[in-house]
Amino acid sequence: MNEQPVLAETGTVLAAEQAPPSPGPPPMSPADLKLARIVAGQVPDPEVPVLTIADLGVLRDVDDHDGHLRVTITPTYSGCPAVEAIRDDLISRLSAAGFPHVEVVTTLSPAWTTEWMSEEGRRKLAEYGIAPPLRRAGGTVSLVLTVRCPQCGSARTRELSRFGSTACKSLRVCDDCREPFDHFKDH
Amino acid sequence: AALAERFERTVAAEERIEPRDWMPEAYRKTLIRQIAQHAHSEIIGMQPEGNWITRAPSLRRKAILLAKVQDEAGHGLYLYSAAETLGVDRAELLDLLHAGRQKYSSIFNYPTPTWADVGAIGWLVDGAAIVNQVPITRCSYGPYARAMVRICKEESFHQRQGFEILHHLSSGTPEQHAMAQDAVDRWWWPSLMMFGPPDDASPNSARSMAWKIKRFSNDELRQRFVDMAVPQAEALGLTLPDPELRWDAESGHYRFGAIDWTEFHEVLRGNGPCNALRVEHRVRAHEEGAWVREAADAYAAKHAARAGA
Amino acid sequence: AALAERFERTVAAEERIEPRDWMPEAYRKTLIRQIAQHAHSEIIGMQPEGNWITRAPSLRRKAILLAKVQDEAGHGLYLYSAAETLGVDRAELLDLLHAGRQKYSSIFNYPTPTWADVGAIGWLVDGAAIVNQVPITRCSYGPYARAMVRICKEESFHQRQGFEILHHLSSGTPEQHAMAQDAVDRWWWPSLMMFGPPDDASPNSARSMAWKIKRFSNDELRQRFVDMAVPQAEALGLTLPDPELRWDAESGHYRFGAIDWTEFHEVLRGNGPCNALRVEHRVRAHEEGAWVREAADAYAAKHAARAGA
Amino acid sequence: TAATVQYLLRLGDDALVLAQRLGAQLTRAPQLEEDVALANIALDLLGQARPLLARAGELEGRGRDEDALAFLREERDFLNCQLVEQPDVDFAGTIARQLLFSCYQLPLLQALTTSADEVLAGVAGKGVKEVAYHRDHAVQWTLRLGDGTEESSRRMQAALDRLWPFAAELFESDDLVRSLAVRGVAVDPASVRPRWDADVDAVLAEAGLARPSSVRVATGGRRGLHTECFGYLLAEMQHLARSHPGATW
Amino acid sequence: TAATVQYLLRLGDDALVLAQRLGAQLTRAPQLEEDVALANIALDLLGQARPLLARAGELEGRGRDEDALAFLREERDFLNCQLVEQPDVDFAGTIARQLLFSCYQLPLLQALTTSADEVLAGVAGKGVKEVAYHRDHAVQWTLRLGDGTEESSRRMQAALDRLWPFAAELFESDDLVRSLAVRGVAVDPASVRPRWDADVDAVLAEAGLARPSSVRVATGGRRGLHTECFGYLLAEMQHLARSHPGATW
Repeated sequence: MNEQPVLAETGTVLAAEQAPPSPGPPPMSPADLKLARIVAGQVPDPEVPVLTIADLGVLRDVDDHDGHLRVTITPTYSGCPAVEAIRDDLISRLSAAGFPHVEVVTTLSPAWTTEWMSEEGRRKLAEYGIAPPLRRAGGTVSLVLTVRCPQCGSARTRELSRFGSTACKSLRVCDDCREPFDHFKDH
Repeated sequence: AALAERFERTVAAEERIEPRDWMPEAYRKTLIRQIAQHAHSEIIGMQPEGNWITRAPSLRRKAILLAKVQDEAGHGLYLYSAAETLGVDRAELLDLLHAGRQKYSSIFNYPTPTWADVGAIGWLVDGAAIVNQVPITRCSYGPYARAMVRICKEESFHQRQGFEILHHLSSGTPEQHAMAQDAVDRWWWPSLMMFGPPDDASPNSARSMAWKIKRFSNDELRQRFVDMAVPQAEALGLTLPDPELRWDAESGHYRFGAIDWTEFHEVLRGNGPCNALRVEHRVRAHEEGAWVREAADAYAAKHAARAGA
Repeated sequence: AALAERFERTVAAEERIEPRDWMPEAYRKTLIRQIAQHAHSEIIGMQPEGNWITRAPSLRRKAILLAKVQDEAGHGLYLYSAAETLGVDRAELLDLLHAGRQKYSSIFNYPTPTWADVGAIGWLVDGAAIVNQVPITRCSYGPYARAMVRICKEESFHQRQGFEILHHLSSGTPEQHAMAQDAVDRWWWPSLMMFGPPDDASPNSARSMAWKIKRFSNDELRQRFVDMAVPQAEALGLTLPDPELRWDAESGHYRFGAIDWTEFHEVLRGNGPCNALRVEHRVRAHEEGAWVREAADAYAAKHAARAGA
Repeated sequence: TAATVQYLLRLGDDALVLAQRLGAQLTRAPQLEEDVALANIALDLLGQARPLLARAGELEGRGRDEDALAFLREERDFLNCQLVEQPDVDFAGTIARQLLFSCYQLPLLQALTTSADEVLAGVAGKGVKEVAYHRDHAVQWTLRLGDGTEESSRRMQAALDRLWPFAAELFESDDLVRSLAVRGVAVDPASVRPRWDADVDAVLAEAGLARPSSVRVATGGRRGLHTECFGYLLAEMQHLARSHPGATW
Repeated sequence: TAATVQYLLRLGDDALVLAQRLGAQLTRAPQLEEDVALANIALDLLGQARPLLARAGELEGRGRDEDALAFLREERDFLNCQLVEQPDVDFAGTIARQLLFSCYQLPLLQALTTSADEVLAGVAGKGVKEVAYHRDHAVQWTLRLGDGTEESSRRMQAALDRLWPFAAELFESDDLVRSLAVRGVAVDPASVRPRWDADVDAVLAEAGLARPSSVRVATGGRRGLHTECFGYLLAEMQHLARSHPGATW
């Protein structure tokens, strides 16, 4: 357990803001773009830092836009305050990785859905103690699936509050081990 | 006795006590008191910052602040649920809070007269809370420890946002800079008091340490906080209001001036600037909401009855 | 019959009927209704302007506005006392107002969204009120006539202040000028409606004229107001929102466009923008003040008893 | 585009002002779950308002961003409907306002997902999911309060009666919106009225509440004419931003 | 003179802020006579505040007039005591605040009639007569409420208990005021405390009310530190003036 989680990112944010103005943009190679995609994908979600924005599916695209790196993200919901922090982190990390000109574009459509969350992301969430969103069956009938307790695995859980500390999570409790836990809601 | 032994063994082995495990009554009570106080602090702590939601100076800051205060309510919910695993219920705990029989962190008895206070709370108060809480992620009681893992992560995000608010103000207009400095001047000392009285005056600490509810002494945590805050204040371009503050190369720590514990005890006794205001506000919301909770109960009862019939 | 004759003679001779004189029941009732409505208008009329006391843009304007609203309360007191000379009491009349069974001037059912509305009310609404009320200074009922002498003097002062507010705005910044024009656009037509329905649709007028409670017809008064307002609007540099408005040299009057009486009747029926708001506000103040009035009565009773004992 | 700007301001101001009202309720809700829920709804609405206002400022081309539009416009320039600015008298009032508004907003946003304006379509697409929840939240509470205790039913009915006159304005059509609808940018709000009537009637019936019979129709918001409480809301919201001209935050 | 400016602001802000609170009560009083009375008191206080602020601006020499000081200062620059900014919870609260303040203000102004500052002496001379009436009004109502019904007595006591912690600040002395007192400009507020104690105690005794036992002492106003309600008061008061920079009215 890291006991110094405090402001781990601040220094780099400041560095990015102080980055000198740019000379003319050189074109980007496919290798550059690949690297940029990896670096961008590793930016953690500020509130659930075990997940990266790639895990979440918030990172939509990284492309060359007239010699600038353009990163497209889709917020999980309209008012999500993490967007600003993600934007700052993208700029600072990409800048550190040698991409001084980064434009972060926020797009609302198509709207983000939990379907975009990777398997890896689901696994990490459960390990972290948050029940991952349910997979909808591809069929037409939407089954009422049970949310399993991330602590003991029991299916005997119930919702305490439709919202937890953040909009994307609800608060549940397990009737077997009594554990209260967050559930990342299907969206 | 076998149960007691097993409890001691589990704690000693750094393993977790879970809700259905046997535990000594005093352990249970200590935990209930501490988790409840923590939950109360989250919901009372919504007020000083909530004070600025309608007046935040940009839409982006308004959204961030709304989300933060929502987080605090969510943490409160989460912590009350954790306390409930110990066999109390939220309604009881709230009654104790409203009657003044359970405490919340004294820091929330200071007012937020300016927007910069939102930044100072995020940076200093959340910062101190994190230093206090990170060790609890290794607390011997499972549900509390696990709750703290996620809460600490979210609070780190809050602290970062508070720092950003102050950073922006500090490098803004002269009026904004002065606003930031003024807020830090007012919040610095109260933040140091958040770690509780000095070790030699802290009666309950020893047992909590033995039970691995508490991991570090008040003074250790306070020092850790100061060591963290000083360089951050420099990065902000703001001065901490302590002329005695200086780097001590020998110990590798920052030394700081004496804390005015009289003020701390006055606030703790209920005579702080906002004690009455905070509790009244809570009680009013609770009382004005009584008819709503009754309606929800009546509705649930009716529909349970109908479903049963 | 002798009494009735004497009453008729007094009225015909332009002399005054006084509280202790005999008067026909219908005369008494008409007067009570009219004076009460007038008193109600004063106290409801405090609300649209009172809306700006806490937000007046300069201390001088704040003081003037405070004094004006205080004057209105004073007029209300004065008029309720005048009504009481006819054998009703204020509490009864207030109950009728609160129950929606007595009216107040419909003009106060329009909102005051901007500061310029305070000016427009002073200039147009008080202006129209004065045109309406000056003839009442010669009303056959003595206490009412004498009250109106004083009230009209004070209202002239108010009208002048309203004019000054608009004049200052009109010659201020473009935003201020627009604010003044917008207010005049909204208040002009409602002001014309203050004189009541056209003569051919005004049922009670004839008798009131005969009794010398009313002295001029609605349309006569309205014309008098328009003739007064048009040159003042020019002096203000503001446009009255009526494309048909023009000087008619032949008659020596300004001709104006048709009034939308549907709106008038909707507002009168209680469906204006602020009817509900105004009455609710009044009723709330009255109800929330009930314990105070009871305390004052209880205190007075105790001390009267003690004094008597 | 001047018409589109106006239309974006109408939608954006609705969301902004309602978010402002709901945000003020935080720490005042009847239970913690509701503090969370109302904050969340406020956040969703604020999240809708921001791109709408930003887009309006961009199309307007006078250099005003979302904050200039939110904090430096005067009362007469706000184009939100009067419903959203009505004060929170009690929790029943908060819920009644949410019910009337979300039952209107949901079908409107559904129709706007295909708007020719990309930003509008994006906000609508995202908003549909969120507002479906807002409506559900309002419906659940309307049922609980309507069919709860005598007091809750009385309060809920009073709240509906009080707010009902403000509902008609939601569906007001005018040349501006009709012309934009023809171009596929806007949706004529009159077109969502049948759905609203059906939805609201169904909830009221199930909750045992009467559909208010008020004939009064409050209107003016779309022309910038607001009820007297609105000036106070703006004073509170804008004071700090206006106190520091030119500063950023 | 910097000290005199500060002192004038303390007195002027007290009067201004209390006038603002009382002005907001107009149309909300329990009876028409009280609408008139409270408006009248507010007007007197505003009449005191204006020359005091104007004089402060003049001595300061930075070109600020009474309006610049009232409408363009920030919260942290207002030097009124916290008592006058406390909100009007009910009529008992309004009266309790008036009682505590007018019993302080009357002897203070009496002593200030001989101030070496001409404006201050002038305001005090005129104010003494007005405040004598304010005090009388508060005393009469304290008696009626204290010795009226059970409810009125309970409310009046609660109001006193609530406001009592704010009384001590009225009498706070500091270097600034002591140095000005030596020069005959100011009056050390500590000097009027005995008179205040005697006056207030006498009224409470006659009204059958208990002198609150609260040990809490609220303070900070003279250093610009205010209670959280004050920012909202200022937002409302200043919004229009701040919305039109440079305009006159």
